[in-house]
Amino acid sequence: MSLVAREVTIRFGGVIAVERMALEVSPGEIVGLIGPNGAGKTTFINCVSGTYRPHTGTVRWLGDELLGLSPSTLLRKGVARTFQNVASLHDLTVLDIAKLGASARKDRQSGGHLLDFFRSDSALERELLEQILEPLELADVAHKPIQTLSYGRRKAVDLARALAAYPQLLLLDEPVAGLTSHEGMAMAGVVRNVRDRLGCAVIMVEHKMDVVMSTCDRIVVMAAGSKIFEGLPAEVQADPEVRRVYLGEP
Amino acid sequence: MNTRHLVIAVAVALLMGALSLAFGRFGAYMVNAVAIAGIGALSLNLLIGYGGQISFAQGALLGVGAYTAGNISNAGGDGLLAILGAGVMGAIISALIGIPALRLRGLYFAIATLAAQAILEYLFKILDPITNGVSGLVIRPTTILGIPMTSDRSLVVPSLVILVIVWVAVSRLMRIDLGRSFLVLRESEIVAKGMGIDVAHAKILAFFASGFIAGLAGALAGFANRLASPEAFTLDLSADYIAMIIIGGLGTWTGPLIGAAFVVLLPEAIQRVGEAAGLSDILSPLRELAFGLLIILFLIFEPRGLTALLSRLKPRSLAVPAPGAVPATGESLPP
Amino acid sequence: MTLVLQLAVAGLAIGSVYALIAIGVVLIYKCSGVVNFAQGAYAMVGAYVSYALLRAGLHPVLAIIGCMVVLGGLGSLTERLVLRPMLKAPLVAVMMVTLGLLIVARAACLIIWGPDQIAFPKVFPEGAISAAGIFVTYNYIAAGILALVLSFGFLAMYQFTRIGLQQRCAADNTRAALAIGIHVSNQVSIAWAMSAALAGLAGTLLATLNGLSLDLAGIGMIAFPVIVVGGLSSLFGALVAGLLLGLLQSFTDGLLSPVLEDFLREHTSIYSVGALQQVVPYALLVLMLLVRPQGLFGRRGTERV
Amino acid sequence: MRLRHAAAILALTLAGALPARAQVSVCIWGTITGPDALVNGMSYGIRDYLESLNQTKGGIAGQKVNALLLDGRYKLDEELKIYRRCVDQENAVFISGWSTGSVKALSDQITQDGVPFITQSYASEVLDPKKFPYIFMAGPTYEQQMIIALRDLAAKGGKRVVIMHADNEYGRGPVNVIRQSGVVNQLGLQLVDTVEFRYDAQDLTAQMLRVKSRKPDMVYIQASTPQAIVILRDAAKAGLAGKLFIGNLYTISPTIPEQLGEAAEGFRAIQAYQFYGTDIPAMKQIEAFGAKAPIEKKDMYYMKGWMEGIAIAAAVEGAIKQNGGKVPADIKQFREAVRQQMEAQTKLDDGGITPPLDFSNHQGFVQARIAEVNGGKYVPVGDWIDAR
Repeated sequence: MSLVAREVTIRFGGVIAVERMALEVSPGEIVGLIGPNGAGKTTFINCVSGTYRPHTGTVRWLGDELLGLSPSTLLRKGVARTFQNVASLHDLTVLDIAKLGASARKDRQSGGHLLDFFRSDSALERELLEQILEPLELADVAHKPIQTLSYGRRKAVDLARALAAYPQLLLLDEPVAGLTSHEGMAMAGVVRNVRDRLGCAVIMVEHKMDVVMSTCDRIVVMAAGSKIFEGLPAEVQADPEVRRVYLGEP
Repeated sequence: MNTRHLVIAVAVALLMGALSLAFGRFGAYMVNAVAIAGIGALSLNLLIGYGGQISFAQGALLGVGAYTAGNISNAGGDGLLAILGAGVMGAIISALIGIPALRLRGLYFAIATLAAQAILEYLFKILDPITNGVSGLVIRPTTILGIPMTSDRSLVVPSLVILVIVWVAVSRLMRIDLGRSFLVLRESEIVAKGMGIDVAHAKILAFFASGFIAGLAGALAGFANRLASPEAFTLDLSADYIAMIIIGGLGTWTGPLIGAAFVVLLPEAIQRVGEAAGLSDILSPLRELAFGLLIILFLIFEPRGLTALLSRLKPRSLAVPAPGAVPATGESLPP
Repeated sequence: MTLVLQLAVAGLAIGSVYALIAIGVVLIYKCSGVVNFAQGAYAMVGAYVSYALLRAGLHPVLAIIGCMVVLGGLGSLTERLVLRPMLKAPLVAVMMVTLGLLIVARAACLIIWGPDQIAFPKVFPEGAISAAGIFVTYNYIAAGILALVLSFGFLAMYQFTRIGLQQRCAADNTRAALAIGIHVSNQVSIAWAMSAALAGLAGTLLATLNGLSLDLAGIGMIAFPVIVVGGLSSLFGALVAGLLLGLLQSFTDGLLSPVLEDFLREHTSIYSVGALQQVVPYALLVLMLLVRPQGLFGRRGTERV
Repeated sequence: MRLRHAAAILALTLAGALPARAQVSVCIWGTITGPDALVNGMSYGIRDYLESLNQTKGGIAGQKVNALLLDGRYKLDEELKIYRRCVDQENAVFISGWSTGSVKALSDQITQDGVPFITQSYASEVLDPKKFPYIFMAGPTYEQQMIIALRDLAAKGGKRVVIMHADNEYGRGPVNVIRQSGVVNQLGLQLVDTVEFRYDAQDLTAQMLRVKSRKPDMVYIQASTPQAIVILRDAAKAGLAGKLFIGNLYTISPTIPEQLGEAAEGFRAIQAYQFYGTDIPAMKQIEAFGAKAPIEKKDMYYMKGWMEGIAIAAAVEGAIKQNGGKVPADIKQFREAVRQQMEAQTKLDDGGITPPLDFSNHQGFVQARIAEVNGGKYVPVGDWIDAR
């Protein structure tokens, strides 16, 4: 196991959002994180990605403790994430965003900003176009400001940014929410594709069951801040407890 | 490097140089004033327009530059060394001012910069050994690379050269990761953080870069006036610079220079027109009135500034969409 | 001791005027999120309007009421004409537009009333009380008390009356206020009107103490340290912090500066600490922002992100 | 296109700015608006005298004079800009400039440009015919004014002196000179405190309480009329009598008793020029001029300006006559000639405003007396004395 989270607990005021959550993910594995609204899925992702600081627990990545590190440090350690809602970054182009993502890569960090000033980045541009934007069908809009793109494409840009860092652990927060089912399936394809190419571990929070079922290797179900079930997609679908909690069946 | 920006910047500088030759010493003085204001406005635009950090301490930062350059030059240092020294000192002080920005945001930080301005102004007045107190530091004519800068005309050259360098450098800055992270920072710190941008690092660097440029402008202003006086670097000056970048167009590439030219030349234009119209007696208040009204009208009716206005007048303009060109909604400006 | 008492009286008198100004700034901020640099302009214009009304022969009470009415009108007019079109504008633009208002107001007064200081007509009886070695003119007592009474009166109104309730509601939660049928944009106008009227009164009182000139507008800047120290969203905080800063400035001028200067002249080549009282409020502001950003009476989480 | 547009605007602005060249141009910058505006009578005085020459004599030596009055607003950058305009665009043959700060900042450039300059500041540092051959002054320096007051106190047996001054060069410069010269002690007096205040201060109550606690026998004010008004008003609040205070010659405006009434009674100030309305020949000229045009400020400063106008006109006239009645074609030459003519005046009659002027040492004259506010009017309380 490369990601091992144990006993992760975080409270907001008196409300316990995540309680003693545990999760393990191996490289190359796509784990789906599902559960009803308010189950603590995104909060858990936020803890792993450094946005929130849990009160207790450990999250180890290849043996290193991740808790307490800032998102920028995590990104440099190979942990990237996407967001539920795409940010309104009007002025930047698709390529700009991808470059920002790539800036966390180790090979891009030597020399610092002063060197950047005089360094051509056309090689990087080519690489990003071929490796990241092309598969995401963003190459044709690479030089457009993202405000001109549709919602679906903006979500793809957000994913492109995370992928440009060539992450080893990718945290996806509802990657297909708000997309048409066609776009959603395409996105799911991309995620699998990326996993195959980079061999990275993926945790995916998602509500759309068809996407989850067809994409994930394993599924973890959360409710009220805790893990209530873990198993293969087929097992999850078959479990009565999950059906009761999550699908509202008696 | 964006060659188009470089070509435009050099062309503008050559034009300004030609104007300074055509209109005598006063013309040279005004061209110099525009160039210096342009450099200062570029620096503030970097901070506010691109980085989203509102600062009312720009006037004092120019002062830091002027005093530093004056002291270095008076001690026998070459003018170029003095200018660079002023940049470094401006950068350091600016970064210090920026430290509270790591904890404070938006309005609170803006008010904190008011305090920075007030405290720096006070220091100018009492730190006699460095600033010569309220009397102001008289700056003897400097030499740049051995060439004496005794006249207003000779000073136009370094000012324009620095203007071009700064202008192009800012354009380049917005095309590297650091500049891009400024833009993200401007939109939302939370997003920036989530995207893995080191917010504190980026913020301090924004202040550092902006302060460096402000220091250069201050040094040039000191050389032009041959005096660094606390009266010259007040909150009014800070407000003037904010007016420049807003009137020119916040977060645009050409805006700062257009705004600077406008704010520097407008009072003089009103003055001359008013004199010709026989309004000498109430000209000063009229100038103020026009300035204030223009700020208000611009903000209400053309919040994207002269840049937008001019490009609308001339659809096929030279308007270069800056990396951070402000969108039509105006919502992407700093909160 | 008499010096301390005397300084305290002077500080409280000027501090109560600061409070009036700062309350106006907080009021506008609570209601519309705008930080008004033009509050000093309202004070200055108010003083000139009072002056004009007094010169026209009005009874001082009527003149002051008249001034507050005129300023109230100006305040709501500003809101309608200038601030409302800028609802979605960025913070820096809003700050700048109020600075523009300040410039315009100064220029207008300069054109109408000229650059020279003007002696303000006597509003309060001349003379002074002298007790226990303290010497206080009626002017000071009257201005100080009037400012304090009005500040408290205003706070009471804000707390206990229907319009105060609507104001608080609109300021607290715009959407909820709309839902229960409060006309929020009217409330914003009213807030601007009240704020300008208070500033007009403050300006008039200041003019009775200090005479009338364009420099009166400078009083507006003190509002920023005051509101940060008091807490950006607390009217009561503005009152307390206004008095506090008035006292602090007075003691700085009367006690701290002389001692400091005596010391410096004795031991160093520095001979003046300059206008130390001008930076003391800002030093306090910085300290407050670092230690307790929400101010003395502010609530956490009021920061706009 | 846009840049061409901007360039066109710039060009128009500057072209529109080019003046119609008058043959003889005198540039006066004062504080028409700004913190010192109350004492700006001298700027109007110079302009009006030159204007009166245009009206009565067709100008100077038959040449119309262009007397340009500009507003420096007591702002250094504005003043520095105006100076360049006067030297370069207006081709001024004589300049009258305002603030102490600007005169000191420009002193080297004035020499370099070779333009005769009369300063409204009495800063002793720029009064140096060798170092600053083009800078002239008409009256006792600030330091000399202060010494008159100090001597007066010593003569009356007082001891404790407090000096109050504004926080700018005008305020601090002369006070520093006095402090360092030790003249206070030499006169057997004691400088118990110096109090600096903001020149645009509105409230000085606390400072006055500080002054009160020093128990002074005399408080000298190195500031101008607007600040003196604040000081005297707040002195009354603190229970200090007006007679404790004495100000330099920029505190002798009738506005002070007008605005302060009782609080100004007993206040004294240094007088160096005859008051407006005194029965002297110059007054007749002024009244004749005033019959046709309104006089902006009817005070001593206007008289001072009128006197300076007389001096400027005399020097310019001399230079033109020297050149055979024609204006020298080269402005540099003209300015140099005017400077020499100015220095050559040793007994210039200014119609009784001052004793005969002697500019060979660049100072004109150095006598003064003390005047006191009595019954709402300034009344001389001593004889004219030589202030050297």
